[in-house]
Amino acid sequence: MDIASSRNNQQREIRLCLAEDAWHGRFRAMGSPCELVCEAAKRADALELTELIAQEAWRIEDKLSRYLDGNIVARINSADGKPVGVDDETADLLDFAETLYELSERRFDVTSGVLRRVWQFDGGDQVPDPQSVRNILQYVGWHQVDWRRPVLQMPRGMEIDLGGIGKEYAVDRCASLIRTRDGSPSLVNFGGDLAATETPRRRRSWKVAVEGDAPEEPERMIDLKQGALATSGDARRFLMKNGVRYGHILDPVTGWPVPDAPRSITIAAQSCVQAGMISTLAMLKGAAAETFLDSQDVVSWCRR
Amino acid sequence: MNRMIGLAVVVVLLSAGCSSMGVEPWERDVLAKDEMQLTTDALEAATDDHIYFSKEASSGGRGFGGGGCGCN
Amino acid sequence: MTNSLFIKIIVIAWALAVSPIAASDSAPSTNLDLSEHQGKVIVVDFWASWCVPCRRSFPWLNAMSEKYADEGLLVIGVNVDQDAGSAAEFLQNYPAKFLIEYDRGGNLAREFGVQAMPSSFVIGRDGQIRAHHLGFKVKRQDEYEAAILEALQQEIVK
Amino acid sequence: MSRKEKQSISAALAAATCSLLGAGIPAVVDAQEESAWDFNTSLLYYGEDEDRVQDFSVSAIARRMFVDDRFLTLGLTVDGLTGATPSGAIRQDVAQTFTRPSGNAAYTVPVGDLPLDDTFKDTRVAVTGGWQQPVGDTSLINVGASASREYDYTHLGVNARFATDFNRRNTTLSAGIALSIDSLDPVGGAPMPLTAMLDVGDTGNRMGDQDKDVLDLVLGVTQVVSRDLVVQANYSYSKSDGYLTDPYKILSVVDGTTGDTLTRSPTPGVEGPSHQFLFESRPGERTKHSIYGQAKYYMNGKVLDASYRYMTDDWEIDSHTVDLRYRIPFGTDRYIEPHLRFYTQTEAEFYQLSVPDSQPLPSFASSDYRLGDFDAITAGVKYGWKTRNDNEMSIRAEWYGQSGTVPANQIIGNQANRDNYPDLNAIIVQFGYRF
Repeated sequence: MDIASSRNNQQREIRLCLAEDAWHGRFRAMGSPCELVCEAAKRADALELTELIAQEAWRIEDKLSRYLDGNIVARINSADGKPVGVDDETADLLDFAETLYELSERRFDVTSGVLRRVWQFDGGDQVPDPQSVRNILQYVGWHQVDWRRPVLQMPRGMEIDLGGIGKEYAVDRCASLIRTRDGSPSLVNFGGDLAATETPRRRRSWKVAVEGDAPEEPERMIDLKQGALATSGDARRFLMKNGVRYGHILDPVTGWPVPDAPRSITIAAQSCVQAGMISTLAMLKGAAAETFLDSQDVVSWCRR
Repeated sequence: MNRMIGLAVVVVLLSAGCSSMGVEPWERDVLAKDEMQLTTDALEAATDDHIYFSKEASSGGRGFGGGGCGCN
Repeated sequence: MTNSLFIKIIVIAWALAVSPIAASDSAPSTNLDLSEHQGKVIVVDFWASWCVPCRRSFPWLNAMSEKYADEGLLVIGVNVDQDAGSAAEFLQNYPAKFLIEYDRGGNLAREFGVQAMPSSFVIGRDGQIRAHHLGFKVKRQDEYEAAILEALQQEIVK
Repeated sequence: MSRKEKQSISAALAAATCSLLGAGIPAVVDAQEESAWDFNTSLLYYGEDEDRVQDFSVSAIARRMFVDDRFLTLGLTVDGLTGATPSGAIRQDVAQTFTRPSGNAAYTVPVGDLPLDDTFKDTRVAVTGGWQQPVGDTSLINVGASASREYDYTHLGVNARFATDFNRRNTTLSAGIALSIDSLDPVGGAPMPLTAMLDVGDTGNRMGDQDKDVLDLVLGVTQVVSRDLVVQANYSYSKSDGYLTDPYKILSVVDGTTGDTLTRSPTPGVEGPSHQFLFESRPGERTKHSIYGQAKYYMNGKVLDASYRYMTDDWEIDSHTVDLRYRIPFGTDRYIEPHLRFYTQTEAEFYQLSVPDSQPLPSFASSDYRLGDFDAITAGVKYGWKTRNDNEMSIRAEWYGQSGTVPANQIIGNQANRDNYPDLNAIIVQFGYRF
């Protein structure tokens, strides 16, 4: 769910092809392959919608990427303890992040990105020593942030990363852009997080394949008529040491991976943001993920 | 051509002579009044420009020359 | 304009306002006595009834004044109108929930080196100018607010 | 944690998501701002004496203010023109018959009368649009477009202007450019220059559509001199290219000794001109330079607005214009504003009252009174007041008079006994309402 920027603007190109009765507009944004599946009759309409959402995805990427200089995230992260005023859209995202921090009992934390300095989930065995985790933990914790809309101030050394919300947010923004344009039924899919603008007309439902974690595992086919899907968990991102598998979901309270987290959770919800947040919250529950999901009124698929 | 240079010199002199003139920012109460704007009524100015453009051989000066014919 | 010049200006303003000699002077610089508010962060906002962006700035100044009052923010709107009537009329239309002072002769405005209307100066708890801005743009409110918050958090440098 | 509490997480999440996505990218709106649109409207009557041109015009400018001093301006003017206008032919001691510009009919001017072309009837619709916004703290940019349409004339234009303040905003330098592309489609087709007016139905000398391009450049400086005085100086350059001739204007061909217009006979059975007339001809280029100075001076509530313009061009027309307005307030929200304007111009080098048959035909010739040597005076008064709901109304009434002279060396024989220059008297009444 990181927003990795494609700094090279030449990568910002759009491809469009017709397959299975629908237009597929493809581009890359936020480190993921992005796709618009669209039932438009004309190629020009499909292209226009793809361009519309690609521009929006790239706009959000440029705004929230922690790899780009000069954007609002960079201004906050380089403020060196000074207050920074933010625009309305960023303020909305920060308000949302604050709500999630409270709902998750401090487990969902946009300041936890600095833990990446000691945790590198590359499939290797580089588990950090407990002292370095403790050292970095002083820079983690939304409660240390003074957020008074529209001004944010946090102690020197802390960083925020809105990448955990950004992709789902972009999916929902793009879907609603298409709806306000009265575009043909479309499915917005950014790297597996997706939303349907409405029920498709040429078939009963949108067929969504959720990849298996391992090559031998079958894809899971989901019929989506309306709403959105989001998946948390990535089987490729883990560390293995002394037979212990460390998943990439980090608990910002302990600084260590959440024990016994499912390998992946897919959630269906009204919006992609909701789906993504519930799946992330469930992941953070670790062994209690399924119990948590059962208590929530959501459609979920959980893989262990 | 000489006449053109003459005009340019006049404009430059006017602007050069001005650098020390003026008022303090808090002394603009009178200048801020509607009736002290260089064009107080854009519509009246446009009407006049159009009438005189149609009836005389000169036009513009204040702003652009104005287009359209509406001649005779 | 450099910060040090501002410091000097503030010192002058203070001296004129605070010292008994200045107070009995026939031409005091201003009625504004900043020393009363020592230790607070003060936003000094120069405004005039005839200034259009000033109308936009008042709701924001009101909001700041309320939001940060507990943390020691004091907003002072310095009116530079020549006649009290127009200022009063303006205040009826755009009510101020902060302190209004009057600077008829523009002495204080001159000492602050005011370049345009409105002009806002954020004075730190130590009496130094921490930030200032010319004009008022709604789209830059967040920057202005960040500057105030920054000043509020600065410790007095001894 | 009870099941109920846990369920509230997804409910709380739904609410938070709603406020995140529902907002979209909100426009920053400031409720304290004054009303976003304002309108400036006017009704105008312009009428010339002796049944010459009458014009009724309705105009409106709507301005929308956006956050932080950005403005959209839209304008609309609808004009209805009727009446007659001097054709350029001279008076005669006999009646004169002319072919109408359309070439489809003829009309006759009585003995001794100034020949007027009475077919003049037109509706003009003009629209403008503009955008203005600050650039940085001290500069301003304006861009705009304009278009107008009348039955024989179409105008399209674009313009841009940049202004920047110096010296604590006491000095403003500005530069502007405007381009316009106009096209003419005269009734009956544009006549070939300096060809004869032909019989009704004979279109042998008519051409198709014509174009005209105009480039305008303006450089200006505005200076605040004191608390009560602001002055402006502009230099303007204007270059016109293309068809600058008036397709409806003609010249009388006269006897080199008597000065009387030569007669001709229409083809038998066909209506046609009784005398010899040529369609006028102007150069295809014109370059104008002007300087303009304006001062506004505030005197205890009264405002003097004085301006002067000098224009010179390569048609050898020089003009001077002085415009004076003096606004006198009375009561709390009323004012009266006398207005005086003086104008004088020299004639174009190719201006000539008539074409003597004894001399070779020049390349360019026009007897259009507007290219002659004349003086004009405008005198009027405007009265303005504020309505109860703080809107502004105004009415102005003005008299405009032109009085010209034909150079003595152009007057031939009997022409000396006639009134050669078509003097003009007009009144202007305009009602304005701003809200």
